[in-house]
Amino acid sequence: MTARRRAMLGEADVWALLERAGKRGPLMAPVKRGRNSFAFEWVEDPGAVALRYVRTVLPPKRAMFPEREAFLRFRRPPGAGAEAVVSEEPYVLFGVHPCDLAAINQLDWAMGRRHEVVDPNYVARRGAATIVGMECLPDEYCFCPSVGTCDTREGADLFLTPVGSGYLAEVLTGKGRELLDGRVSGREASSEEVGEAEAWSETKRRMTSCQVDAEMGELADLLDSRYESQVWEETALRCYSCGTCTIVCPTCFCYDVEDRLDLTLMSGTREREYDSCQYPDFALVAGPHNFREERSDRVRHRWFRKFVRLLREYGKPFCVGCGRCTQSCTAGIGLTSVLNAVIAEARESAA
Amino acid sequence: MEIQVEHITRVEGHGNILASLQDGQIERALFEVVEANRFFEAVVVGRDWEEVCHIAPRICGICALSHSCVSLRATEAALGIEVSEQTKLLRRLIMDAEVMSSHALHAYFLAAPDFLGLPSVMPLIRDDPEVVRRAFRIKKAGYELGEVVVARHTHPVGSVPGGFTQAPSVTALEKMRGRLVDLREDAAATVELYRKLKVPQFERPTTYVSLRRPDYYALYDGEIASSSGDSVAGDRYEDALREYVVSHSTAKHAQWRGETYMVGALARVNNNWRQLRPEAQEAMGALGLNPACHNPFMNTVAQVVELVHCLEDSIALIDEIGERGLSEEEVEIEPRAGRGVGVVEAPRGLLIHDYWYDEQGRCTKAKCVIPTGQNLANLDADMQGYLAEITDRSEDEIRLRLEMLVRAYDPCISCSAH
Amino acid sequence: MGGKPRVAFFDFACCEGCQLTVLGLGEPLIELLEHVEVVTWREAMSEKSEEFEVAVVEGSITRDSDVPRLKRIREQASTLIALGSCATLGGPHVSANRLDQSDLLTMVYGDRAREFEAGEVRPLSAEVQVDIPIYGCPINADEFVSVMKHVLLGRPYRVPNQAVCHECKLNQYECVYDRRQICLGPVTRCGCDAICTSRGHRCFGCRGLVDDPNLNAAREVLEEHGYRVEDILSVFELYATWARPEEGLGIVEPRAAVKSRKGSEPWRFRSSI
Amino acid sequence: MKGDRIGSGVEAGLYVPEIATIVGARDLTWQDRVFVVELAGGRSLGHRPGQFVQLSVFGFGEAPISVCSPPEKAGSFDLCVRKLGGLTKALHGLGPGDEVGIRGPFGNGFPMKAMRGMDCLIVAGGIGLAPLRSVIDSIFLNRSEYGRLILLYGTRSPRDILFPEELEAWSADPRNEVLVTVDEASEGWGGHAGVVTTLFPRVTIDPVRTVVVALVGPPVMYRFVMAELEAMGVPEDHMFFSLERRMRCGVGKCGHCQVDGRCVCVDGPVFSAREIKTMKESV
Ligand SMILES: Cc1cc2nc3c(=O)[nH]c(=O)nc-3n(C[C@H](O)[C@H](O)[C@H](O)COP(=O)(O)OP(=O)(O)OC[C@H]3O[C@@H](n4cnc5c(N)ncnc54)[C@H](O)[C@@H]3O)c2cc1C
Ligand code: SF4
Ligand code: SF4
Ligand code: SF4
Repeated sequence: MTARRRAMLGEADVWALLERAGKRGPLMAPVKRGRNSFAFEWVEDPGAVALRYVRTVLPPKRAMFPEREAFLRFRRPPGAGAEAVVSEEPYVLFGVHPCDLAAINQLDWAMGRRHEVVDPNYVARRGAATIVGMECLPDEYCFCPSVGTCDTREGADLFLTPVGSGYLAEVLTGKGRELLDGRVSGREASSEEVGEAEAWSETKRRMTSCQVDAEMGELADLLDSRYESQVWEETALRCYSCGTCTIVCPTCFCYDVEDRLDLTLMSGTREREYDSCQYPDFALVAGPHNFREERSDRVRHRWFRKFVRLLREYGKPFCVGCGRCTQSCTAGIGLTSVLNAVIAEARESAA
Repeated sequence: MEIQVEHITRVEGHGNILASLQDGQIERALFEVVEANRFFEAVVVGRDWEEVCHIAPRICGICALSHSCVSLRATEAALGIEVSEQTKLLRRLIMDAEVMSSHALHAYFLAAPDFLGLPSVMPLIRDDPEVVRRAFRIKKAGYELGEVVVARHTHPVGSVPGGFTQAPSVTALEKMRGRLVDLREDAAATVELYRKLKVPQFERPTTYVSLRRPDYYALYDGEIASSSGDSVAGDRYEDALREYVVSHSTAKHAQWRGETYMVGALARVNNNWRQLRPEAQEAMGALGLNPACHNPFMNTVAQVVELVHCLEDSIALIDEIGERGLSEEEVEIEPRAGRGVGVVEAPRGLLIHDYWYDEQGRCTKAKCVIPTGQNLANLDADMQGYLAEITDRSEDEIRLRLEMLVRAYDPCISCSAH
Repeated sequence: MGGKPRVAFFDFACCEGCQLTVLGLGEPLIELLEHVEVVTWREAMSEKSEEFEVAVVEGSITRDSDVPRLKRIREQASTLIALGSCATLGGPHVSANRLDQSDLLTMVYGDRAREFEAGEVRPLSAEVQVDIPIYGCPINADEFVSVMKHVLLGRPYRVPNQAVCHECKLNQYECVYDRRQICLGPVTRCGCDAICTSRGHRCFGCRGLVDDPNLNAAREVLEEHGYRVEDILSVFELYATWARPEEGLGIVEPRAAVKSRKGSEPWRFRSSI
Repeated sequence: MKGDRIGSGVEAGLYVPEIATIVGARDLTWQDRVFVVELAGGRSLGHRPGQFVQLSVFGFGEAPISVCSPPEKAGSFDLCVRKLGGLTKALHGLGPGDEVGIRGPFGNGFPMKAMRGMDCLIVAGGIGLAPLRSVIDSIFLNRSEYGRLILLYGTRSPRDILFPEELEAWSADPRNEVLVTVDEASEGWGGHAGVVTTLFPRVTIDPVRTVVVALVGPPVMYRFVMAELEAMGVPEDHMFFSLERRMRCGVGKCGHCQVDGRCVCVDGPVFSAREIKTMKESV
């Protein structure tokens, strides 16, 4: 850890870094969208990048796991053939907050090592990334302290924390060093500056108003005991099954696949698109039989998947506390509200 | 001789031609409109002032942008909303877009096959694909220009009382400008094509009515003026213009001071040719269109002239917008009771929406006066006049000629029986 | 398939905007014409034929006198595609059904009303079987091309059944609710690529409801945004009258069920985290 | 994104189907057709009974289909497909010489090792007989390694019966018992009528010496079969069921086939009754 280089950059240095990254190859970074929302986009003009934002509509996972992606090109018979479409072009992903870094680490597992099968498209895009992390401040929807993601650095190659009028840059990997070194000025950070950067963690904890009322270690069992809870039914009365919560989630990775032909009708692409366990036909099979026909089944599935099933398999909840799902739910269903209602019920019934 | 054309083709909507001749004497000659009425004037009643402008464009799939603009103008007049210069420029731009795509549709797909002796452009796809491609290019450019401003040419998005939900992107406009500049070649080729086509000779003087402005070619605003020299302010349209019901048409007919009259491209060019862009005036000369022209068949030629005008005008407008820059605008709107009239020039002519709102901003009454409806009485009169001149032709030829006459008016029938 | 499949276009009460959207396709339409033969298309051509396999029908039925023509089309076509909101849902003029037909006629034709005909506005499916509905006011041109590819291939077309929010989020549009406006996206069938919200405008529900809309939630949410039940019905009526939203909106009383649980402040709302 | 590249190497190939040729095809019933598929150069698929492939009909998509021939069959493998939706209908239009895409084999397959030396009770419902045919044939080819073979097979009606000749052949062997039932008997059907569980009273088994493998169609049937077998005294870890879920990738990524914490495609499709009981939403 001591070998970690901590440099101080002025804001102009950060712009210069963006400029340079943009010249070197594709650059994905948050930009302002609409009146008050942000989106990770491939930017042509680095000047459009938003250095400060709370959250983006879609998480930065779209750099390595795009919302829509053609992964196969095929020709129909006679003379059928199929080739993978995989992109390995190096790019810079700028401005990733700690929660989203944590989510990328989780996807590295889910799309990478899990089941000892590697998703070639994800892994290629992931490998091509140089990730610049960025410290942030929470709003009323964030709960990263509860799920232990607010100090995540892993996954970033370079990490920036606003300090004074500049940024403290932590070089975390060779790629990060390469991105920073020599090209932008910057001096070694003083110990006060390092101290100021480290104080962010405490500030964030103090500022988050939203939390999970249980330790992560007990969460799976608590929920498991309330499989039949009324909360699922009541939440379902309010849930549209519009899928927004899962589409915007940085840790969700379900997708659907479809063949699309071009107009020759002889060749085409096989494409994937984010899917959602909240859609009515997600668990439909021939028959037709639907394994999660009721809205409440699907609602429960979402919390179980994140806080019971994948938690047990991965060791951490499959939620990084980014608050996207709560903030974007038009019906106002809160992730922690539901979770806490179930936790309260579990404690009550245990008592 | 009985001439009956049921559901005349290559026009928008359903109409029939009914004509009969007895010993060379015309017994009747008229255009029957059988289109189902969709009662839009009733549909908007009870709707919020915000919703009316969503519904109104649905009156017509070709001139949705005109219906959108006119509806907004009527609502804005009723609610006392002033729109910004930026909004006006953008609206003028989409009016140009619509005239371009609509005229391209008519000049190439609906009218041209008649002159080429073809039943449609389909055979051309095989025999002269370049002409078809050109037609698609012009039409598509019009569509795309609409898309840049309001996301969709047919039934615009985000065009609301007071302006736009979101300003269009300047980069997209700049890109579009390039496309339009490239389109000049296609516009010139269209003029060239129509220069060679032989338009039937037939003249019947009538009154031509259109919007008019001293400073620019009036499509989006102006006063209502006729070729006889009289004019009325938009909201006084009832002083001169009267709609009435006839039994052979689900669309109403209309009169200007008690006489039939014509609206549309020919009327506009006749009345306002001085305000046309120089390139369009040149095209006028090349195409032999000399105001005041009384040949209804020349309406299609006037459309080609306007196509050139709107192309040049839209490029100029984009430049003007570019110089001013675009900003996001917000307008505070308080609903209030009142009546408002909007008048614009749709591709097919004068279009009027007239709304009444209550205190909550709910529509209590609406009236829409559609160009094709205004032309119907004049069309019947032209049909009688023209038939009298061609009674010696074969039945097939008479039928075709009458169809051509109807098509020259470029009627938008479902719109007229809204 | 033995020769190119023959396609015919027809329309009933509508603005023909959907057919124009097809005509506006440009180059892809030319490519499509390599695979099909268009034999009837009144709006675009004078050729006519009674022999076709695929009928593309735009518009709603508003007069009984139009029904026989539709039935003839259905009998001839092996595949009938309903094009656009009018054909699939009744269209924006469906709310004319709120009024008495003779009142409608009087409104427009005055004392000559009796010479004209009006009827209940209904989608094609009220009279004949529709094989593939293409929703939208107007349709999305890409969806039309996709449907035609499915038909040509003999592959069943799966009508999109997610809410507009799906496409809205994939495109990262700012949610209209965050602008303090309402939106019908959460209960409306997608496929339009969220074109309305792309401009910060709300979704008006032109593609009709998803298969299993949560109308109770919709009512609650709209009520919380200050809408009265009449307003909500009116909002839904714009395109979904044929689906009778009032039935969906009235079946259960979720507010009572939820509120009985924990006092007055529902625990699920974002404000109460 | 610009910079797309045609992938290469093993990893990039995970989602790339291998082009295979249909070398034989015949209709089994009005809705089922069996295909003999050959990989390039007659390469062996290398599957275990109960495993499946992801079958592509390009332009129509990809679906999991069980291999219904035994691993011992060399040079080609069989797929039995029911005409249901887009892909399977298109497939039914194909015949010898046509090309399809194959990925796999995927999944765990049936516990052939656990069945060695034991009596094997095979319960099949409808199309479920197809994957189980690979088990039966494999037992047949190594007959001495297994004990009794009892097949209980139920279909909706007589015209739905799959592999009738093979059923004959299997039942001709005195070491085997083959019982067939139909839900709705039609005229001329002299056999048993009723759902598959109604066959259970007709066989006697030694519950501790028996391993059951089953694939029985709708989820309720799984519950019935499991209950009946338990009543007969078969231990939960001697019962194996193959589950069906929608699958997009076949390799545990797309999320569609998740059941409780498991992925049917990689952890299954075959699960023991013990596992199934702890897996919520499994049947
Ligand atoms: C491990 C495994 C092994 C399998 N092995 C075999 C096998 O050996 N043979 C075999 O024939 N099948 C097998 N299947 C089943 C097969 O994969 C499915 O039947 C397949 O998806 C059919 O694809 P399709 O495109 O033809 O039909 P799909 O389009 O997927 O439709 C299948 C059925 O579901 C219905 N359906 C689909 N979507 C909807 C919807 N949104 N709403 C209503 N209904 C819908 C359809 O109407 C149809 O009846 C297996 C499945 C699994 C998981
Ligand atoms: S579940 Fe919600 S809060 Fe958690 S990571 Fe996903 S979107 Fe963020
Ligand atoms: S704007 Fe409408 S469609 Fe988009 S997410 Fe919000 S509610 Fe859904
Ligand atoms: S956003 Fe809504 S109103 Fe707009 S096109 Fe889509 S479905 Fe129709």
